[in-house]
Amino acid sequence: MKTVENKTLLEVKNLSMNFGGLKAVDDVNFVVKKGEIISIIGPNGAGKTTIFNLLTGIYSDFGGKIIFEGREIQGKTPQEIVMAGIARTFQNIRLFKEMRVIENVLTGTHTNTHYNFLDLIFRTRKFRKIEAEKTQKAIDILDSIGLKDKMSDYSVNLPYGDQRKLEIARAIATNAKIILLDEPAAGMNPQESEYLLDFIKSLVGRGYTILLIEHDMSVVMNISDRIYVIDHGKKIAEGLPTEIANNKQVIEAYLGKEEEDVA
Amino acid sequence: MLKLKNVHTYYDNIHALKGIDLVINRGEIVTLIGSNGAGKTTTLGTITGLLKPKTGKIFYNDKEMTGIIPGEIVKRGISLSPEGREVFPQLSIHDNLRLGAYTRKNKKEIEESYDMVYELFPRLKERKNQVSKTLSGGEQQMLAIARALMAKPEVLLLDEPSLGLSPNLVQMIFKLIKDINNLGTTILLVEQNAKMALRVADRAYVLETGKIIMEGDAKKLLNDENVKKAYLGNL
Amino acid sequence: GEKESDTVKVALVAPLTGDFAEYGTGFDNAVKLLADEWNEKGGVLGKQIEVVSYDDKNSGEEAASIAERIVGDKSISAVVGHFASGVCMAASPTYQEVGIVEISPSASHPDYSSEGDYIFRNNSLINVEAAETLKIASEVFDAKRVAVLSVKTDWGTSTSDILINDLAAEYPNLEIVGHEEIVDGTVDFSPTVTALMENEPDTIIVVGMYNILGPFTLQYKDVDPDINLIGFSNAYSEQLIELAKEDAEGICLPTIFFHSSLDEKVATFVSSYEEAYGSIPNSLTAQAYDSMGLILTAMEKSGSVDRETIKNELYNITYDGISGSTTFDENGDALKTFNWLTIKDGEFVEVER
Amino acid sequence: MIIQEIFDGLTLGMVYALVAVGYSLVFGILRLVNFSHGSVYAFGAHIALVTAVSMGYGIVWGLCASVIVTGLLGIAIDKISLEPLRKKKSKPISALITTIGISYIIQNGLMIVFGSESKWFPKIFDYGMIYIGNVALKSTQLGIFLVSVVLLLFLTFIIYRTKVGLAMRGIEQNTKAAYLMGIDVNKVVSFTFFLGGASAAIAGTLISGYYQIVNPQMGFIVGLKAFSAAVLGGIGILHGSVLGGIVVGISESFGVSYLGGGYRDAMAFLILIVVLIVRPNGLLGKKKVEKV
Amino acid sequence: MNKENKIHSIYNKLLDKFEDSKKLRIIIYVATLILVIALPKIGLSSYLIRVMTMIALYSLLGQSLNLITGYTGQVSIGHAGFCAIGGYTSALLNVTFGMNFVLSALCAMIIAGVFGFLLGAPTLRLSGTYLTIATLGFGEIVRMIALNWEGLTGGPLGVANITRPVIFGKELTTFNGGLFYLIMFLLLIVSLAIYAIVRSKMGRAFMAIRDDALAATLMGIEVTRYKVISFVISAMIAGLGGSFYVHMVRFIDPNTFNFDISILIVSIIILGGMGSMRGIFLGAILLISFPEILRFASEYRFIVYGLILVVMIRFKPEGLLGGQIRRKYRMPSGVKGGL
Ligand SMILES: Nc1ncnc2c1ncn2[C@@H]1O[C@H](COP(=O)(O)OP(=O)(O)OP(=O)(O)O)[C@@H](O)[C@H]1O
Ligand SMILES: Nc1ncnc2c1ncn2[C@@H]1O[C@H](COP(=O)(O)OP(=O)(O)OP(=O)(O)O)[C@@H](O)[C@H]1O
Ligand SMILES: [Mg+2]
Ligand SMILES: [Mg+2]
Repeated sequence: MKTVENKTLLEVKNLSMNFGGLKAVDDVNFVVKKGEIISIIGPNGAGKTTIFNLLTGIYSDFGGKIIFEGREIQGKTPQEIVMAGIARTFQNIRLFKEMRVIENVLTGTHTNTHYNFLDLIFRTRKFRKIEAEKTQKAIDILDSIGLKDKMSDYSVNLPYGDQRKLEIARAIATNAKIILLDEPAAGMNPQESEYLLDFIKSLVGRGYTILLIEHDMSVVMNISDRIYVIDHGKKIAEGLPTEIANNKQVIEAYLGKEEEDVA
Repeated sequence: MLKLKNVHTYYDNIHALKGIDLVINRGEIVTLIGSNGAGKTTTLGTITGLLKPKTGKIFYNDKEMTGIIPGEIVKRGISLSPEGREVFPQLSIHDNLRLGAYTRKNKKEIEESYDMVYELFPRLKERKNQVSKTLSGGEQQMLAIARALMAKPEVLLLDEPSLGLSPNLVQMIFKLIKDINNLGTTILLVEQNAKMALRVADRAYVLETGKIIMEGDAKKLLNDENVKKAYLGNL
Repeated sequence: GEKESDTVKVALVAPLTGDFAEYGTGFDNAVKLLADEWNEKGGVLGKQIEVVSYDDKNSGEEAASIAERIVGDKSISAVVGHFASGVCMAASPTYQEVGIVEISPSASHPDYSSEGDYIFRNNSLINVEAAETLKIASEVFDAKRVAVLSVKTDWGTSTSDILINDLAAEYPNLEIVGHEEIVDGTVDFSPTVTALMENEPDTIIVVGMYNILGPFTLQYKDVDPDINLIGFSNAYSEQLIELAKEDAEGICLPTIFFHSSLDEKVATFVSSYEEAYGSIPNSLTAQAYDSMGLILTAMEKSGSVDRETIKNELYNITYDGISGSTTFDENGDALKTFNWLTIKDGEFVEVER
Repeated sequence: MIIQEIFDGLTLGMVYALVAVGYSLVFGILRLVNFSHGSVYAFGAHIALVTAVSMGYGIVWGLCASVIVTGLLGIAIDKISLEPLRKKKSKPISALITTIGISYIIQNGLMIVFGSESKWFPKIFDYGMIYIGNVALKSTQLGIFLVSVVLLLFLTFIIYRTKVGLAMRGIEQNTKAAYLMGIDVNKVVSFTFFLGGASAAIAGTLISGYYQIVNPQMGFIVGLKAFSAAVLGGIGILHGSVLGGIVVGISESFGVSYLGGGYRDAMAFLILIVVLIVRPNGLLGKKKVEKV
Repeated sequence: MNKENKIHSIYNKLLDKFEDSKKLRIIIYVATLILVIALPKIGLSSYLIRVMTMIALYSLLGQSLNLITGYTGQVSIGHAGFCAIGGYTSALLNVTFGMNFVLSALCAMIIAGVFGFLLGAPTLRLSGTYLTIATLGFGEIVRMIALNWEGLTGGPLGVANITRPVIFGKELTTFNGGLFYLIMFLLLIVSLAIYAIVRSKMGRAFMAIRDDALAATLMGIEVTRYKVISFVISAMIAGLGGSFYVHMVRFIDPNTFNFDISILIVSIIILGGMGSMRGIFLGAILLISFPEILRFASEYRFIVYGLILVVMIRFKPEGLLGGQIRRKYRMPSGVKGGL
């Protein structure tokens, strides 16, 4: 049984972002509490990925406030944001293609691997200990997501679905507190989605908080504590999965009328 | 119409397709399902000439077309909406569509095709001049499908067309597949959303680690217990 | 005791390929020509002469590597070679260390010959030749305002430096009004022409080979057809006339070798060279020919092909070659006398003094 | 004086621009730095020399022959060495080294056939000097200027106004997708190389006619500087090459006057680095949009 | 399986054996050491020793470039510029102050490193070709400055009469094999250092930047900082190489380290295989010995050389030992659960 502490982890206030004349994100507010799984859904081009980009510091020039663990994110570099505890996956997969699966994960541990140049040049005891530790951790993460068998493969050779999983593994390795998943189930078949769903749930059990963008309603409705709905950059609804599934405006703009597959 | 005979395809020394036999008849919708890495994309790549089969033959309209360059295959009437969208990132939506119609000559018909795809995807029309790299994932997916349609193919190959699209658009796409099929286009559909795919398809093939392990009437497979368990999920 | 071999080997090292291949090939041709001539007459000390050619592409690194190779080959008695001073100087420490004579037909860097007692050159020292150009300016052209254009190589820089800072003072009627430098391989001289024109010179001394003097002449005479131009001996080449056509008329230069000279030895050399290779030899080619002559003569006079004996002998001989009579001073620098040439009706002729 | 310097620089700039356009063209389509371009340019000049002088057909035929033969050389280079690399999806740097290998072959081939010495080349557009005030302008300079502009307009037309031009741009951005659109990628690329070779031939012939000198090494330093000019303007952008060429030309001309001829060749690279630090995509280059 | 793959798999098997057995490893290391020590003593001509010295020197330079190009993905075609800076630093310190190789090489590394920083810091924002061409410009500018700053560098006259390295009172020459031992020693140190860097957090950061700089940023890697670090380290090694070279040939002028040298270094890593340390050695062996072997071809030599480049890359664009390695990942010791 998971526990949602009533502690606000991430708060977004009046978030806005323009591209030329286009208001990609328009005055969006939301809150994520520690231990929650929150989904952001909405039609294509609604501005979901852009919100992730703002949260991770890819665009620095935006309106509104992002507050993570009580501190403002504005003006921080992407590195600082990762170190503060926000990690993500990409909608268009961006793995380190010519690196092996395990090296991808080890790269995720970059910010929490602490030894200095002399340690690494002389391969000191400390260095070897930390390297072994991190490698062990990477193997464990891969094991938990089902990629252990493929850890020596080059990531570019993995099938699509495995690449998505590897992205998640890499994000976990950063020791982030909150993990932003951008359409993790895209390209997976229902059975794999189900497996993924269990995995995401297990992450919460291990103390992570999840912010999720997903179009697969079977995943979203099953997993989310709460859902925010975005359309044309604006938040048009928020609530529990059941509320959202029956929200007229959401059905109109997003779910479609004759949706029979949603449970 | 399109026939694959004992096709084997390799990536260097990874044996990805291990003897695929596949037939698509004129006017059919055929779907190819299977889990990650089963070889679906590889199959489509082999048909379109992007990958060369090591052994085996491909026939189109009873003419062999194994080893022909992709450009020629498109001219003969086969077009693909590829996995991963593969848009031309720095070109506008409109230029992407123009390239979609690259092999066609008749200006008037091309104009009609523009009208058709813009009507199908009003978002693309709105953003006609936006550089396609800046489109959202779903918008790029729409563009990839629209671009494949611009070739006005006899056989349309779709690699996970619903990927990244919102639920209402997914429904729209499946309806679209039915519609263009009714207008005479033969369709080979690769989908993760096996349930939907089997619903619209006439026939289906199930692929597992480079081999076809099952084939038959789509509706029958939809109710097959094994298929249900492996590919349809129980959510 | 090594077994007496019946050939004498002399190494020739020069750029046989690459940007300076024309000079290197000239060296190679000349040296082989002389060896053939001697061989026909019975060789040296009764042995046939064999020329071993190496290509250093005018690169210091290649040169150093070849030098190691040569000094390791005990059958080689002496070396003619290396083209540019810089390249010579990459190789000469090795020659000096092991003790084998190197005569460069072309090196002109002041420091080159002081690398050691095995290191010689059969080329006039730059200050001598530079003095000749000033003499031409003063005596042939009666120049008042002289500008200098020099190529930015070891040779060009040292020559122009000596010319302007040391020698010009000896000619009080003549003023140096400008100095421009260009890098080797330049074909566009317009900015240089513009800069030189500004000082209104009546005469320009061009410290550069024919491939600079030629196009420079064309481009300068476009804007000032009356300019007097003076070159150096390494611009002495049929190519100069070929490149600058009518504009070449009147160019003057000092040289120790003149192919249409009335001297019989020169005439024979030029005709046999032309017969063998189909082109007219230039100054440096002639100097290479004489370099080989010096070595062979030293062998003959000393009666030995021993490396050290050859060296010692070289300091004693006076060699009457096609580039004038040559002796070496204690540095191993050759002492030479100059002809003055000018171009008239598309041909090099001697300036009447 | 300053005006004269500017004019000198302008002409020199157009010389670089003519060569730079060829770099830009091939880079714009293939993202390939074609280091053989300089030697192809020298090759073009030699073909013109052979046809015009040795065979005595005159400069007009020399130019025509050069354009065709050099264009074909361009295609051959692509077919023999680069097409296989595209098939294997090699890294751009491998292709770059290949083009360097090609340039060794061409340059040394020229030396073996023609000898390494400089040769005389007939003058073109020779209508004497044109004086504007006391600024002297050679008619050849004017000729080069006009030809560059026409060539540029022609190439721009092809790339931005024709279907094959759209295909070229498509190939650059996503070769796989270009195949899927039915574009015969290899043909279009060959065509690009033909244009590149032909433009090098035009440049080689005109410039040789201007300086009246050719040699097998002529392409090397001009090639490097033209390449800098192309990058300076924003590589892949044709009119950027012209702008870059002019900037390099003029800065060289001033460099000679104020720093001395020794720094001349450094000017192009100095300006290049300074500009790139301020504008990382060149003078006219736009930042590529990144979408995550 | 085709032939090429067979060769590869045999190679991989051998490597596996090598890495799995500590005994084998020690035997091979000791054997190599003995071989290296013995080589100059078994009566090889000084010419051959010199060629081997050059191979070792270019391996060192190749390792240096491989760090920025193979691992960090920043293509530099002006690497000779760093060699030149190192070379001139050493040459001038030696000639003016009589500084011995050990000290002058150290200074050469530092100065070259400083220039690596100066070039790297502002230009590493550049992407792909723009950076490549900036490095080309850098190499040329260094050469031009060497040519024109006559007061410092002697201009086109260069710097002559540099002394040979003297170590423990003994002058190292080609003849006594000393230069060969010295460069082999330097190569060993450099290779070990690079290996250590590559198999660490830093090496992974380099590779991540190479593969996807933006994703690397979002893993918390300070992209510019790491790029600059790799540039500085690489420049220092190149400076060391330059220093060794001038102490060996005892002369430097502006053409000593020209564009051709930069290209030679790049060719070595391309041919050997970018990102493969073993490949670099192979590349250096091939490209340094080819011209020597091809001497007989005289004027056709460069054509043949060009052909070799073109043909080798055509058939193996990722380099002889480059590309993906089909071997399992080597775990650090003490890790359980590895495959
Ligand atoms: N750099 C940009 N320049 C111009 N428009 C942009 C840019 N980035 C995004 N957009 C536009 O902003 C809108 C929001 O994009 P975003 O990627 O956030 O959508 P999304 O909600 O993630 O959609 P999807 O579900 O399709 O991924 C889209 O219409 C997109 O075209
Ligand atoms: N470029 C490649 N290099 C090596 N192996 C590859 C490459 N692309 C695919 N493979 C391998 O080929 C097999 C088939 O992959 P393919 O992409 O066809 O699967 P798929 O059925 O389309 O999977 P998905 O549903 O994930 O898209 C997989 O095992 C994959 O690892
Ligand atoms: Mg999105
Ligand atoms: Mg697929």
